[in-house]
Amino acid sequence: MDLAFTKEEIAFRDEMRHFFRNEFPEAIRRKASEGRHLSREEMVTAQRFLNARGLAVPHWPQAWGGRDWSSIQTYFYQDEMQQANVPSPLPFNVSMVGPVIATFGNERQKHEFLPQIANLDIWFCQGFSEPGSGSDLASLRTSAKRDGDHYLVNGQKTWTTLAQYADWIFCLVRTDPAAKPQEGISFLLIDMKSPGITVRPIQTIDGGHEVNEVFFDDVKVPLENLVGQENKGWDYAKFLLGNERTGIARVGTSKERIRRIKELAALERSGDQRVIDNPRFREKLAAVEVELKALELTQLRVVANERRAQHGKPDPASSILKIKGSEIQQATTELLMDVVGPYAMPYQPQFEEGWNEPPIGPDYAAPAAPTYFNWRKISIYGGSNEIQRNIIAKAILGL
Amino acid sequence: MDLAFTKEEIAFRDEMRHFFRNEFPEAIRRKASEGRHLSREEMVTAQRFLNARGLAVPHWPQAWGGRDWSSIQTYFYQDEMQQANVPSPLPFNVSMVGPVIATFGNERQKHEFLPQIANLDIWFCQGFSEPGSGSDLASLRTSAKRDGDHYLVNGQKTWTTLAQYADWIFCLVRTDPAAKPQEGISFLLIDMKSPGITVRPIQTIDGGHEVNEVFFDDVKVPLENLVGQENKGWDYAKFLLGNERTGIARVGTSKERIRRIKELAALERSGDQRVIDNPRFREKLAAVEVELKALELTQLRVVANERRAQHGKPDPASSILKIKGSEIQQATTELLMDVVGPYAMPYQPQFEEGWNEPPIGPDYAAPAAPTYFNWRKISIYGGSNEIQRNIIAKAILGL
Amino acid sequence: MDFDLSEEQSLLKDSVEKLVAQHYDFEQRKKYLQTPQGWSPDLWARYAEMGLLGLPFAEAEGGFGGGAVETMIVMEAFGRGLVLEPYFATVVLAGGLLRHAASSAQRAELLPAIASGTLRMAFAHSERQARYDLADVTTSARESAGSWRITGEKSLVLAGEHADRLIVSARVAGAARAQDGIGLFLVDAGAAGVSRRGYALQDATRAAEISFSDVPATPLGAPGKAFPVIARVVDEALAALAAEAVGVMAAMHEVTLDYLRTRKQFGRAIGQFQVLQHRAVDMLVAIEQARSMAFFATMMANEADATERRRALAAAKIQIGRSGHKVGQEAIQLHGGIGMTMEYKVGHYFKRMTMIELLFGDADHHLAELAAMGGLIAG
Amino acid sequence: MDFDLSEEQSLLKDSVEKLVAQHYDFEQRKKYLQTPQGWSPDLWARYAEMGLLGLPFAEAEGGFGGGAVETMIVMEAFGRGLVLEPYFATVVLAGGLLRHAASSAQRAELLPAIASGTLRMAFAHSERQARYDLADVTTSARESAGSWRITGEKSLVLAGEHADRLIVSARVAGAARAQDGIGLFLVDAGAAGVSRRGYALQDATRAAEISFSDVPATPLGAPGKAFPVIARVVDEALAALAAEAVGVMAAMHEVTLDYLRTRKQFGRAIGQFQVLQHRAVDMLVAIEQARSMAFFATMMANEADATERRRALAAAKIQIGRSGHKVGQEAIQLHGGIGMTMEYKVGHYFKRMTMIELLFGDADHHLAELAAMGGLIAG
Repeated sequence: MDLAFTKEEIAFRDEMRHFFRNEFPEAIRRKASEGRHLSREEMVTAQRFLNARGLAVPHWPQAWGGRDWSSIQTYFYQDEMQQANVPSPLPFNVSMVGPVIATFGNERQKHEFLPQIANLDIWFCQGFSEPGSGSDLASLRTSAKRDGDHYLVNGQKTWTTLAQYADWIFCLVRTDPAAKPQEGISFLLIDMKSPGITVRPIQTIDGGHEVNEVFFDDVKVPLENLVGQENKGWDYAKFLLGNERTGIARVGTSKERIRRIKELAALERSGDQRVIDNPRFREKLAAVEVELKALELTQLRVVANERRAQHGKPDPASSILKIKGSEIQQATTELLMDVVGPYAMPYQPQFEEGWNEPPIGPDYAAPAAPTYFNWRKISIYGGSNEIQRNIIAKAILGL
Repeated sequence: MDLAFTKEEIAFRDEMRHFFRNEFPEAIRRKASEGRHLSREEMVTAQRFLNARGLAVPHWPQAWGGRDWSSIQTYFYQDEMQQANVPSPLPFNVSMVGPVIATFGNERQKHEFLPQIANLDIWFCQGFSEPGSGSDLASLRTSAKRDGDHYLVNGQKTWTTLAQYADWIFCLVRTDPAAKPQEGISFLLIDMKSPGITVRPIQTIDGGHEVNEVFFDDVKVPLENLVGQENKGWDYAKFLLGNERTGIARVGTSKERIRRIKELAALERSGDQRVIDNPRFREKLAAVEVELKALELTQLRVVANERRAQHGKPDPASSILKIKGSEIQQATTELLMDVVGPYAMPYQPQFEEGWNEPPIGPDYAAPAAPTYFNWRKISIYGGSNEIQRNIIAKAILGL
Repeated sequence: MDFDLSEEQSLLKDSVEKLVAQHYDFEQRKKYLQTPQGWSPDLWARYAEMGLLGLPFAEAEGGFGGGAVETMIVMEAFGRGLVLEPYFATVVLAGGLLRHAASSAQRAELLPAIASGTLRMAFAHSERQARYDLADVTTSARESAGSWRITGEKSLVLAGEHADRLIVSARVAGAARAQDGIGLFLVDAGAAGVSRRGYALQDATRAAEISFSDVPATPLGAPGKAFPVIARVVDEALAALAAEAVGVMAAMHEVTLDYLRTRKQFGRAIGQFQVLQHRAVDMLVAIEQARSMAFFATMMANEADATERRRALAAAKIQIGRSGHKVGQEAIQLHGGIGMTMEYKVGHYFKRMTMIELLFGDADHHLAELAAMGGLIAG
Repeated sequence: MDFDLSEEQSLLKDSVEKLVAQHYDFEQRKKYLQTPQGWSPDLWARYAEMGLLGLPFAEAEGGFGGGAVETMIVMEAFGRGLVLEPYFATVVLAGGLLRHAASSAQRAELLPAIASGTLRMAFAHSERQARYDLADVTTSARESAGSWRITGEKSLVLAGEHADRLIVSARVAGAARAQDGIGLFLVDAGAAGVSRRGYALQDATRAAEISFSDVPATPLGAPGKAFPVIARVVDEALAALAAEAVGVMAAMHEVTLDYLRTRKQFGRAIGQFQVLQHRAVDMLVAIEQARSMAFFATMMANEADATERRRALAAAKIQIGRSGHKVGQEAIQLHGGIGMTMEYKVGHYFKRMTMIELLFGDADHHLAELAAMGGLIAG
């Protein structure tokens, strides 16, 4: 047991740190740090910048741009990227559909899609959730019927993040309605320009447009767009969902958020005191920092164990990353609300758009409430925290 | 709506306050205030003192010593008693078996038992819980078989509070093993001196001896000790358990505990500051005071509504009294731990017994940890808080 | 003590609830929001007809002689409906200041106009640097040749954008943050030197930044002695907000229970899952505690002893803040994704609740004040 | 970074766990408690044989050259077993002071005796008024003709009752609560002027009040400069307690899970109730967070920068305190009544956990310290 990082590990971390803080385009980092949404163009720019330097898909097979890093290297890559406010490569591309194609796709699919996925030449969105099947994903009903050389797809997906930017969508569809819920599902790639697809925006309570409904009305999808075997899509979905074990805690993001909160709390005053000097605020903040430090160590334990058991049984500690990570991320949004106080109240979406009017209150206050509202999603999506607890109770605790 | 007390209500409250604080034996009150256990003799003295003044069983029928008070009068009686550290009349006698006998007993039972119950000439304990049936009371197995002019009782009760002091026990026993769980149960009064009864103390983690196991081995119980009808005991038990709607929150007790905590926190120092002057401690305390004030009002709402609907559907607010009341009582034990700090550590049971050795640390520290440990029971007994939530979800929320 | 409504109070409650039920469903509300002012002038007129706009004013002054209980009834119903009209700003805040600080001549001029719906007012008090400190007023008022003029910047003025007249707090003497030396002044919102910038808050109600540059003003009460009145009216306002919050929370609980009963996952209504049942119970506990404190706030809003009143209202704001925070977050969580969409009402309640948490000081602020005052129970 | 145990560490872990499993079941432990000293001298001898008593001492000084990781391994196993022997007082506390403050002659005299099990020591430091302030020392040490004598009262001395020698902190200069001016002294526990009063703590481990009246004493390190050593050893001790706490929590969780799987109510194992499942998961989350912080504490216990070390150990004690508090209370609650009886082991774990929460400062104390130091993350 050696609880310090090795020299090599530290050198790698410092390399990542230097790159993300000094070489990555600063305007994008600043915008992210201020809690503002990035445009499609900025996200594409960011990913291509990384991809050009071999940093968009380091966890992929080496043949397709992977770096064969150790789990601790991958950890530093993610953590430093988050701490530097560098936007992560589009997860639907690099963590979801990319690995599925690389693992289960045929050679043609690999050659056609993987380079474009890595470079965000193709933007994918995810078509899993449906209105009737949230936590209970296996109850999905969007159907794909074979009809000559294509499938006819009908149904509806929802909570489709950034579908408005997407070129393609990867979907779970029901190809065998007679089979058991989990056995008649297939994994399809669908061009968003196909006739019969309609995207309807869902506005969320923060005022943003991040998610959408996607309707399929007799959409023709070539059979060759099936990934892997027909009716085996559930396995690929499980592979996809199980892929992301550690990044989900977003420890680096929370560290950076706390730094930002301290910075702003030193600007904001209450009476003759800076907010940062209020002992109650400091203690609230320190209590979150303690939980975050513990989570960071928990994550490192998981990372270190992954080295040994790459595809083995997950570490019990890994199961808590989602729950505690979401709680901490949400706590940071509440701390920022505390900092800006009454100036969380004005609704200032215009701060996104290069509006020229002066802000109401301090310029850093505008994103506080929208972020507090928006980040409530973190304990809901990707398997709500209640579902996580169900899973842990059964899989880890044997109850 | 008039949210102030009437003059008459205030006069009654002041009368109670004066009596409990100025007329009731002070030595007993002081001992209770210090968190020490009262002896059997002190409890008997206390109840007889109250009974002699018509204050032991005010909620009983007038024929048996009741006062026909309004619900708000009963509230003041309880609240002032609790605030003055006057021990409540033994609940097993005055709130449990007494009302059952008064309502369902025959005339002979009423005459024989009620006066003695009110005066604590007979000390009753409660034989409901069994090792296999805690929350699931209807699964009880202690049997009573008719055998001539008596029942033969066999089985075991547990968590029997103060059985070591008791003259009699009221028991739920199974008289019809063939019936549905709730339909074969009867309510028996059993003399603790009957051959075949064994009491075994259960020591709790605070070091105290408050509860017991009671074993019944072919215990003969005269048929005339059956209360009401055979196999109707479940109804009487429900009546008994539903009787206590408001006292359960123990708002007066918590008020008095907070007063005591403030008094001690003004004696205890940390560095150059009194503990009471530490802002973090004050805020923790104030936060509990707020919840307590809210609970007091919640209780008053229930009390006021009882006036209208004496036997009607309980106010939704009444359902939260147990949950919130137990949380607050437990929070006060933790605040006292905060006050005494490291001096919660020494185990000093001798403070109970007139020990002459000087205390370890401040003399008020000794009960802090035992009370913290012991009061964990408050969220367990009388239907655990989990059971309370199940009930509320079904009965109030319709889930 | 008696929590039953009187006959008049029951009538008031029924009529307000009926009005809200008829005119504040989700689609209607959306329409009101699309108007320039963001609320319904028609309903404002209805409120006037029903006597709501003069509710707390003395009958002799054109009002209906209602007290804190009547305000509580209206505000709770408005909370349930997420009512948008500037009742709180005009009737509770400005009306309260007029009741307590104005001369009888001023009251005779203004209160009937408010009650009839023809005059809308706002309280321009908070400033950028003040955060939640009511005495942190730097806007200045100067007297010259018997007339007063005001200069300074006011921020987050609720419903300030379209108010006809403003009540402005300004410093006539004393150091920054001194309670002594603050005055209240009536200002015509259209006067030269007043400039206003209106905007929506997160919950779609509206506020304004208002600057005053040497604007003529009429004192309301003795200049320099206004702090006790401001503190009193803010405490009354906290009681009103507590009632509104209870309406908001109760509505959130109801829609959540509906959702739990109807939404199916894994083949059954999700309300059958014990974990969600218990969480719905914990919401109930939080709401009943908040409701109790709304009663307490109502009871204590007119308490003569300012210290006791402050303790009580601080306590109420703490409970409302904590309960509301929990109930709102749980309502969203139990709904899942749909709770976060603008198309579904629970998110709007959540946002309103969040604004109420922040108005006139959050729970932490009032907890610090209450703790500094020694808490609620005499030691 | 590598959380895997080395071969030696695995061996150590296995042997200690085996020893505890064989000798610390509930009935055996009860017997140890019934002896006059409240623990087993036989096991103490076994610990010596196994090298546990000299574990953290240098090999050249009769020890085994173990570090914080080895101490962590032992303490976690001892936590699981609720081990009663005064390992923490003798090896961790007194041993730590000797390692960091004693002269080589003193170490040569004392460390082998500790390692062999023939010498038991205790650290007499805290005083009635000190609460959790390590610098609040009023016991005085005066030098006269080249020899030192100590006068004062020490309180809550862990395992102080039967220790052979004591390490006593005493003020040689400086104001009350000044860090400067504190010395450490070796005192023979049987010396004239030492009087001891032993007693049990809530968890049945033992402590003593000890008074010193003009007792001869030998300085350990430079008199007056001992505070940094005390602070360092207390931080090491906090790391050891964190490991013990993880053992206690893990054991509480296991017995609770066993209970949930076997206890039946309403016709099924109560572990099938979703609410109890989620609460067991929340216990797991709290334990894993605590375990992570025990690693962090172990990693940082030898940190050269005293400020960084203090931040880290404060953070660890906060997490341990909060996790332990929650896990303990939940373990009792999920057991129901039986968890509160002396006959069932979970209550004993709960009591030990409560003592660990209080030792060397509770979570609130360390949170205040950490917050005053600016938290963990540079702003």
